Amino acid sequence: MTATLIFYLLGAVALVTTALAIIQRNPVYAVIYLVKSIFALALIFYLLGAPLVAALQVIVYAGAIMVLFLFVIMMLEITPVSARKSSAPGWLSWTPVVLVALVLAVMTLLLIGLDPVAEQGIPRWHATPRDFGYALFNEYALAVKIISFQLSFAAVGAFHIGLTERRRARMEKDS
Amino acid sequence: MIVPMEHLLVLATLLFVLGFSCVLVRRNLILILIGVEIMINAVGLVFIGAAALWQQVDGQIMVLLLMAITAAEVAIALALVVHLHQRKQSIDVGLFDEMRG
Amino acid sequence: MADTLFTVVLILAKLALIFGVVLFMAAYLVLAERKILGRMQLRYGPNRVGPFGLMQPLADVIKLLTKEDFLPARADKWLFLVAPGITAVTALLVFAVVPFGPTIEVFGRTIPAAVVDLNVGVLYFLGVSSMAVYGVVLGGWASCSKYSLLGSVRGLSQMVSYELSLGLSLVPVIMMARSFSLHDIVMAQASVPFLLLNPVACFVFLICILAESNRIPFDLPEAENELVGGFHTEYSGMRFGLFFVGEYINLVVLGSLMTVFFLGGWHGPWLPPVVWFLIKVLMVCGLFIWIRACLPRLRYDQLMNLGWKVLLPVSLLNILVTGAVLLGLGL
Amino acid sequence: MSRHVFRDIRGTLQPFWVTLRNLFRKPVTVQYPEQKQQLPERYRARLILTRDPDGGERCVACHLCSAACPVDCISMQATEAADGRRYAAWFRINFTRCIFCGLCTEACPTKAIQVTADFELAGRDPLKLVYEKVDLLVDHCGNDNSYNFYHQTGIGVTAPRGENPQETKPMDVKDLMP
Repeated sequence: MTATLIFYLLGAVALVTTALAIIQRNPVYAVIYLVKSIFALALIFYLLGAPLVAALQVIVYAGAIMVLFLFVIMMLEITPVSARKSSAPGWLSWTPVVLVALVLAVMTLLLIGLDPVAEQGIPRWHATPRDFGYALFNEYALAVKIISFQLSFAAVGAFHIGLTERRRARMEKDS
Repeated sequence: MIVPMEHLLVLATLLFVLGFSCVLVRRNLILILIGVEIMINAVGLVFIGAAALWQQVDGQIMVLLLMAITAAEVAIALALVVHLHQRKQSIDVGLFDEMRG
Repeated sequence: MADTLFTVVLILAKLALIFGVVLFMAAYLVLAERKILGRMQLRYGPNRVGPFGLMQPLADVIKLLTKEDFLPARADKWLFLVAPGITAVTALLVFAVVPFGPTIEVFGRTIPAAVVDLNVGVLYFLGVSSMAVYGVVLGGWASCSKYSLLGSVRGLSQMVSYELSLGLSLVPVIMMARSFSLHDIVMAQASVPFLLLNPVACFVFLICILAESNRIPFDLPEAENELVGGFHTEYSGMRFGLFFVGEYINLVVLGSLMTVFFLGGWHGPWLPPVVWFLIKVLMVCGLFIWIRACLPRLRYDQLMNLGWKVLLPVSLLNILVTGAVLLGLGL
Repeated sequence: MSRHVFRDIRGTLQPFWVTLRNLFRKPVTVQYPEQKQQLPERYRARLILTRDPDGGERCVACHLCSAACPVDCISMQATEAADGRRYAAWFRINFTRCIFCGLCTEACPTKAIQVTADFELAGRDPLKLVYEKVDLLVDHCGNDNSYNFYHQTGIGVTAPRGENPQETKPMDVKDLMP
């Protein structure tokens, strides 16, 4: 009972903070609201029996990805003053959003209506880190390898894009 | 029993729509990327719910892999944002439409 | 019902106790640091307020509280006011999972000597300490000052880089203890502390927590002689005090985590467990102060090179070797 | 390369030993209000106006000290006695501005303004640090007991120009016709 109540509370928090995040003019505020939303989601994950993923959600999303966003915002020198000047979106651009939202709403309703499992409640269940680790490195070993390759490609790619013209020229001269 | 699966699906859908509208409506490159993050989060929520529903860890592992992919995506995307900012001194998507036919 | 009430009261009592002890320790660590640094530089340190300067923390608090709470004109007001709180609160939050003694018997019930004995305690610590960077970053950004911005950009990249090695240096510990719970990790060190079993991980962890707590030789975000105080340049009064106290709470917390992960927690002969825990924490804090007296600040590129080119490979290699050894021993 | 590694390791560990050794040494700090430091004899601090061996004021109000003063803390009003001897009607030093540089003593031709070793000039009221002639004038000769400016030079000319013996009258330039 308590868990159900907390779930709805957290769901409301996640929705409100996400909504606030997307209407902010100031990207720093958007990031902060999103961090709050991520926290709420992480707690929902914990309620749904995924403590490890909840912790990783905070460490990876809030601790690394959002910080990366902040880093770029600061590198681009968006100060509190200049952030207030950026433009607000026009009303016309909301039309595709409404259409897509309608499509998604219909899809979800159909899914809920047609799928017999959807009506049953999510049982109380807890995945230990040990189960998680066994499954990750036995059944999904290949996926882990592919993902790690992808991460290293991303690192190389980000390094290449991040090079300025001057440094690239210098590196070519050296080689 | 914590909560019906339907409610979780509705929550995830709402979050997804919010992220999607952010991507479509906002002109700021950084906010568009934030919209992508919101959508990925919503998908992760469904995965976790499914894992709990069927009491198997596969869904949670998918979320972990999703996080790794997101980290890679964000690294590349933000590097691109910095690169674009160096070229135009702005991160408004409206300025980067030279390939318009 | 009575059971729930009892649990709530117990948790509140433990919270109050820990809150009091940690704040007290943080306040007197400031004094201890000033005294020890002074003696190491052939000075006396503060000795005016009270006998041996023992009332100095009180005087500092009064001074900070009565100062003007200054808000820069172009600053982002809301974030500027919130940021110092984030630093202090995240540091305090970590202490929720730190076990400072073996399980205790109260009214016939066995309870862990920590606020909570979380089964993902290590991940909780990593998660909350990765939040600490927000205080530094938002404080610097909201001040709308060049020095603050530079300081917070530095702090951000430094803390993110060292977070990685910090997490990886804990993986061997988790492998050896076979648990994420801090209580289990301490129990696994009943005979030999992990410091002796895996000194490389301990060394990497020590360097990383030095960097995490923004102390010399890694105090680039503050760097008072190049950045005029870095991210807290524009802060005054109790808001600066919160940043300051947060740093020392962080010191206590990281010292106790060092104790838990590598120094065998409360295990020790003769003395009661809590006393052993306290002694070990104070020893780690003393080491931090000693390091501050000895080493100069690193240059920024040296800092990044150390983090990415030395600590990261070393900790990865250490995980590999530890795993191989554990596998070879058939554990 | 290997030499540098050893040097670096030594350089990292050595400070730990030095600071540990210092921890058990006696601090060199002088606990100021209780213990007073023995100041050097020629310490430059608070300024005084000295008298000549005969007990008269040395100051001749030449304004050289106030001209030399980099922070403009010295001011005075010159006047003449009946016998033509110049002296300061009032003499004022603002010690809230004085930086104890001692340039005024270098400039002084009569050795009137001199420095003392008294540096304790703190106070809550800044106006109390504006010293008048009464506060500045002492009844000793400072660090030169023999020098008396007017004995070297004599008091100035009392009679109008050209009226003294062995003197011709000054020429009237307007009057110089060919």
